[in-house]
Amino acid sequence: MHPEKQKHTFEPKIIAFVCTWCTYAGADLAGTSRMQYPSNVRVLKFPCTGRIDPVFILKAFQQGADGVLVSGCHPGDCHYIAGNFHARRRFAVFRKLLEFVGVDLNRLQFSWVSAAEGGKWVEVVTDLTEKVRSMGPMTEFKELALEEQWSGTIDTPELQEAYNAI
Amino acid sequence: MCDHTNKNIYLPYLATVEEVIDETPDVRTLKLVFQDEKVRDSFVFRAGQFGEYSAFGAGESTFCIASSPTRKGHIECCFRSVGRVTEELRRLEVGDTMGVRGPYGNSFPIEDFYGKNLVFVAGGIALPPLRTLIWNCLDLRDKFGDITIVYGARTESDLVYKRELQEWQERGDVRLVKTVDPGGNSPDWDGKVGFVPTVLEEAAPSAENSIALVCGPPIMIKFTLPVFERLGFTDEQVYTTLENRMKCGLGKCGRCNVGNVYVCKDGPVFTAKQVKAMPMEF
Amino acid sequence: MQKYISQHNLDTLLDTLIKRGIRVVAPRMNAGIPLYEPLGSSGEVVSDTLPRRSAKEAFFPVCEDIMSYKKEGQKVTITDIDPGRFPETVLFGVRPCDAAAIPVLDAVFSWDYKDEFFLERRKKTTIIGLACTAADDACFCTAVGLSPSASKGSDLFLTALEGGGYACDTCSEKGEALIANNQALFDGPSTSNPIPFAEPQTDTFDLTKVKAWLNDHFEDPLWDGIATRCVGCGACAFVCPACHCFDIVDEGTEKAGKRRKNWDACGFWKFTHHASGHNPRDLQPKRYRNRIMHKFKYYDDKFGQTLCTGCGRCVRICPVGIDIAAIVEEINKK
Amino acid sequence: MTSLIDTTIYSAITEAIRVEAARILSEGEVTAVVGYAAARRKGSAQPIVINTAADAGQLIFTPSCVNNLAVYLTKAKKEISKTGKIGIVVKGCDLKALVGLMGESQLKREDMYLIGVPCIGVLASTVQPATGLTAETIAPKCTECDAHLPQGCDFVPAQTPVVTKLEHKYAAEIARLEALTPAERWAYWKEQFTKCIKCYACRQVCPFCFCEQCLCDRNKPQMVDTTPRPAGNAAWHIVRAMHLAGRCAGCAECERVCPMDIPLNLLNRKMAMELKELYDYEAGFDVLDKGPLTMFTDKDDQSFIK
Repeated sequence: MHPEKQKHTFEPKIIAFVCTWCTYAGADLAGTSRMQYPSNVRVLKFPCTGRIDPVFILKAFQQGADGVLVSGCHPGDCHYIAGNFHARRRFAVFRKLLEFVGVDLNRLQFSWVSAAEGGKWVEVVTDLTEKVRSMGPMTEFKELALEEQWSGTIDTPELQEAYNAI
Repeated sequence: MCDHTNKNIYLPYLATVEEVIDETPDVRTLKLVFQDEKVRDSFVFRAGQFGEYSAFGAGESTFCIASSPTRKGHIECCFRSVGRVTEELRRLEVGDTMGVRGPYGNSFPIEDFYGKNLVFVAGGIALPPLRTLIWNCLDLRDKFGDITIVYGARTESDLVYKRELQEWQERGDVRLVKTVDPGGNSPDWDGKVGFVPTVLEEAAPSAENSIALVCGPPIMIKFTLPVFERLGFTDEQVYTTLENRMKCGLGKCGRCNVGNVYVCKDGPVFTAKQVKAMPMEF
Repeated sequence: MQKYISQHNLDTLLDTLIKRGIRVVAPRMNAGIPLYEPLGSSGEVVSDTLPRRSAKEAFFPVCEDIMSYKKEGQKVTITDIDPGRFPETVLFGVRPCDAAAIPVLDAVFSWDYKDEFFLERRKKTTIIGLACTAADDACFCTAVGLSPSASKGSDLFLTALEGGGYACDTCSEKGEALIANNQALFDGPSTSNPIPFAEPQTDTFDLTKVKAWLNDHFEDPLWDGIATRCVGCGACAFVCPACHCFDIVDEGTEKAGKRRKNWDACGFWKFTHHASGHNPRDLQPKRYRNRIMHKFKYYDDKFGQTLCTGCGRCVRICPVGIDIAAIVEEINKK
Repeated sequence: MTSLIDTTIYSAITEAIRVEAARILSEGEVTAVVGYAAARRKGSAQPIVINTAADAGQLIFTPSCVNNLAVYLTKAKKEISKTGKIGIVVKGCDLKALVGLMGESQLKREDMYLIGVPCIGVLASTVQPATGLTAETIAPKCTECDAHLPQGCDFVPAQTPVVTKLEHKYAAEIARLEALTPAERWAYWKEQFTKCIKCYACRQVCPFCFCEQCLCDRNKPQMVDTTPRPAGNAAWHIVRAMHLAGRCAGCAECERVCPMDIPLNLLNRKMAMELKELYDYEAGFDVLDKGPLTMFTDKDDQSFIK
C-alpha cells in the first residue's frame, strides 16, 4: 500500500544527526510501525546530542547536504543527564553564527524526539524534506567548493564541467 | 637517479598489491607490481633508496624500498600503521592499487664494500632499510668477507621478517645475532636477551677491513656509535640512514633538512663522519 | 637601447594585452589591500604602495592541483595536470625586491628535478619591473645588495620619469619581444630625469660575515632571545617573496579527489612533526633559527644566493614585531 | 584633521612600570616580567621577557604596545620557563583574556603579578607605528572599550585615563551586516575568506588557542581542509569563531595580526553579543569557573527546537 510516489525533479539530501537512546529508537519505532517517510534522510547515530559537534554540521553542508536535522532526547530524558542541555546552548549559538555567515537557517532543523514518538520523527523528517525540496539545492557550499585562488586556476575542462554540473 | 619520462615530477607510478605479509600486529609488508609494463622494466633502484607511497585520498608517506635491487619485477615496502596514510595503506588488500614515486635519495656505496666484512646492526622496524642491502649482498655473497647481522627488537613479536631471520640463521655463511630487550623474551627464545648495543659489544665483530651499517631509532644510534668506536671502527667505516619527515622526496619542499643537508637529496644514507658533522637536529 | 613609453600608451598596452586574452597580473586594490592580482582593466593598477603579498604567487601559487584521482573498486585512474594549459601572463608593476627573488627561486625548482609547475609558468610569463620610489623604515633592500632601481629578474624595467611616462630598459629577449609586438606604443629615449628612487635607511650587511657567524653558531643564546617572542605562525613565510616551502595533501572523497600543493612554513610545529611523535624542531627557537639559517646560510651553501631581498614584508606583518633586519644587523655587529 | 588623543599619561605610566618591574625583580617576588620594549622601527614596540632588574629600563608603554601578552603565559608557549611567579603588563582587554584563562584553570592568580595599565587606546594594525593616536588611527576595539582602568591587578600606575567618546566601529559594522540578506552576507564573508592564506597567525596569537593539537592540524579524521582554498578557509574561520564563543575576551589580536586584514573580530563580537543576549554572559574582570557554554539552566531558550 505504498502511497503513489510522484517523480520529483529535485531529491534533497538530508543528513540527520540523532542520539541513539531516544531519537534513533523513535525512528526505529516508526519503522516497526510501518510508517512511511521520505528516504532522502541519512541517519547518523551518536551516543548523545552532546557529542554532536557543530563542525559535523558544517562538514555535512560542505559535503553536499541540502538539509541537516539534529535530534535527541527531550530535556530531562538524557541518558547522560546533561548532554542535551549543553547541546541546546551550543546549537543556539552555532545557529546564530551560521546565520551571521549567511547560511539559510531553514535548512537546519533541531528537534527533541523521544523513543515513543515515532510519529513525531516521521513528521519532522517529512516537514524538513518538503521544506528543503521547495528551497532547492543548497548552492552556497557547492559553489564554494569549486572556487580557487586566482594563482592556482587553470581553465581545466573538469572545472568547466563541474561548474555547470551544479 | 630516476628518469622521469613525464614532466610532472609529483606524479606517482601505479602499482598493484601482489602480496600482503603481516610482520607484527602493526607492521605490514606489501609486495607491489607496477601496472605499467614499461615502468616494470625501467624501474631501477639501488639499496638504500626510498620511495613516496600514495594512499589515494589520504596522501603520501615515505619508506625505504625494502626489496633487493637484484630481485626484478616487483618492489616491497614495510611500514607500521601510525598515521593517516599508513592506516589507509593497511586497509589495502591483494589486487588493490596504490601509488609509488621514486626511487629517491642516494644509496649504499655497495661497490666500495666489495671484499670487506659487513656488520649489520638494526633495531625494531629499522631492519627494512638494511634488509634490501643484506639480500643484495647475499645474492652476490662471494664478493664480501664474513657477514654479521645483529638485530634486536623490544619483544619477540616485534621482530620483523621472521621467515628471513630463520633463513639467515640456517645459512652457513652468515652470523646472525638475534636479541630482544630484557623481559621481551618468551621461554623458548633461542636468541640473546639484551639491548642491541650491549649485544653488539659481546659479539665484538673485528673492525679490521670491515664496514658497519646501523639503522634504528635515534636513541639506539646514539648508543651504538660509541660501541663501534670502542671496537675500533673509524667514522668512515660506519654507515647509517636518517629518517626525517619528507613530503616531496626530491629536494623542493624544504622540510627534511638537518643543517644545510637535505636528507632526501643528500641522503638518506650517510657515514657516521657526515652525521657527526651535522648539527644535532634530527 | 633605452626606450620611452607614456602613461597613456602604457595603459593602452595593458588593455590590448588583456583583450588578447593574456592574463595581466599587477598590483590592484582588493577590499582595501594592494595585492598582485589579474587585472580587469588597466585603470585598476595601483603603483604607489608595495603589495601585501609577493609576486612569487604568479609562479608558486598559494594552492594548486598537481594531480587528480578517481577510484573504482580496486582500480585507480590518475589524471595529470597539463602544464601547457597554464595561462600566458604578463606580470606588471613588480618592485625590484619582488622581481629579484624570482630568479633565486629558479635554482631550487630546477635542482636536478624540474618542477614544471613553477618552470612552465616562468616560461610563459613576462615580468615588467617598476623602479621603487617609496620605501618605509621596514625596507632594507640596499642592505642585502639590491637597490630600488635594480632590474634583476625583470624582462622589461620601467623607471618613472618626472613629467610622466616611463623609461624602459629591456633586460631579456622576452622584454624585446614585448616591445617588438607593440612597436607603436614605444618612442625613442627621453631626456627627462627619473623621479628620485627610494632610500631605505639601513646600512649594508656584510652577508659573508653573517654567513660565517651562522656557520659556527648553531647553538647560541641569540636564538632563544628572539624566538621566545615568536608565536609560530606562517605569516612571515607566506608574505615573503623568497620562501618556497610547500605541503602536498590529498583532498577529496572516497571516490575521487585532488592532490594539491600549497604553501607551508618552517615556523609551524607540524612542519617537521613525525607520525611517531618525535619532532626534531620541537621548540620555537629551533624553528626560527632554521628560518634565518635557510635564508642566510643554507641556500647560499646549496645555490650560492641569499634567500632574502629585503622587501620588509615580514617585518611589517610579524604579529610580535620580530624584525629580521634587526637580527641580521645584530649578527653583523658580532 | 581629527584631533590627537592626549597620550601624555603614557610616559608617566612607562616610568611607573619601570620602577615597579625593577622593584619586584630585585626583591625576587617574580622570576621574569613580560612587557613591551621599543623595537628597531621608529615608534614601534615589541613584546619582551626580562629577567633582571637592570633590564627593567627597557620597558615602555606607548600607543604601539598592541600585543596581548597573555599568549606568552599559556601552555601553548613552551619556550618561556614558567618557574615561579611571572610579572605581566596588561591592558584592560588583555586582563579579560587572563581572567578567561584563569576561569579555564589554565593559569593561577598566585602565579602572576599583574601590572595593570590605565589605557586610553592603542594604534590600529593598518597604520605605521610612529603615527599619532587619533580617532582615525585608533584600534577599532578601543572605540568600544569598557576596560580603560583594569581591576584586580597587583599594581596600577596612579594615572587616570581621560577617555573621549568614540563611535563604536564594531557595533556599527555588525548592524550593517545583520541588515543585509543572507545571500549578501554569504557573498561578503566568501570574499573575506577567499583572501585567507591559512598562515594561522590568528590562532597562534590568540590566548585561548592553547590546544595541544588544533582540530585543523589533525588529519584522522580530516574535519577541516588544510589548503587555503575558499572552502577550507570558510570552514576554518567558522570553526574558530565557534570554539571561541563564550571565551573570547575581545582583545582583537586575531584581526590585528591578519596579514590580509580580514575583519575576524566581527565574528567574535557577534558571538559575544549573542551570548550576552541569550545567557547574559560578558567577558569581564571577575573569574567565573564556568563559561556560558560549559554550563546550562533548565530555562535556556529552546524556541528554535521543534
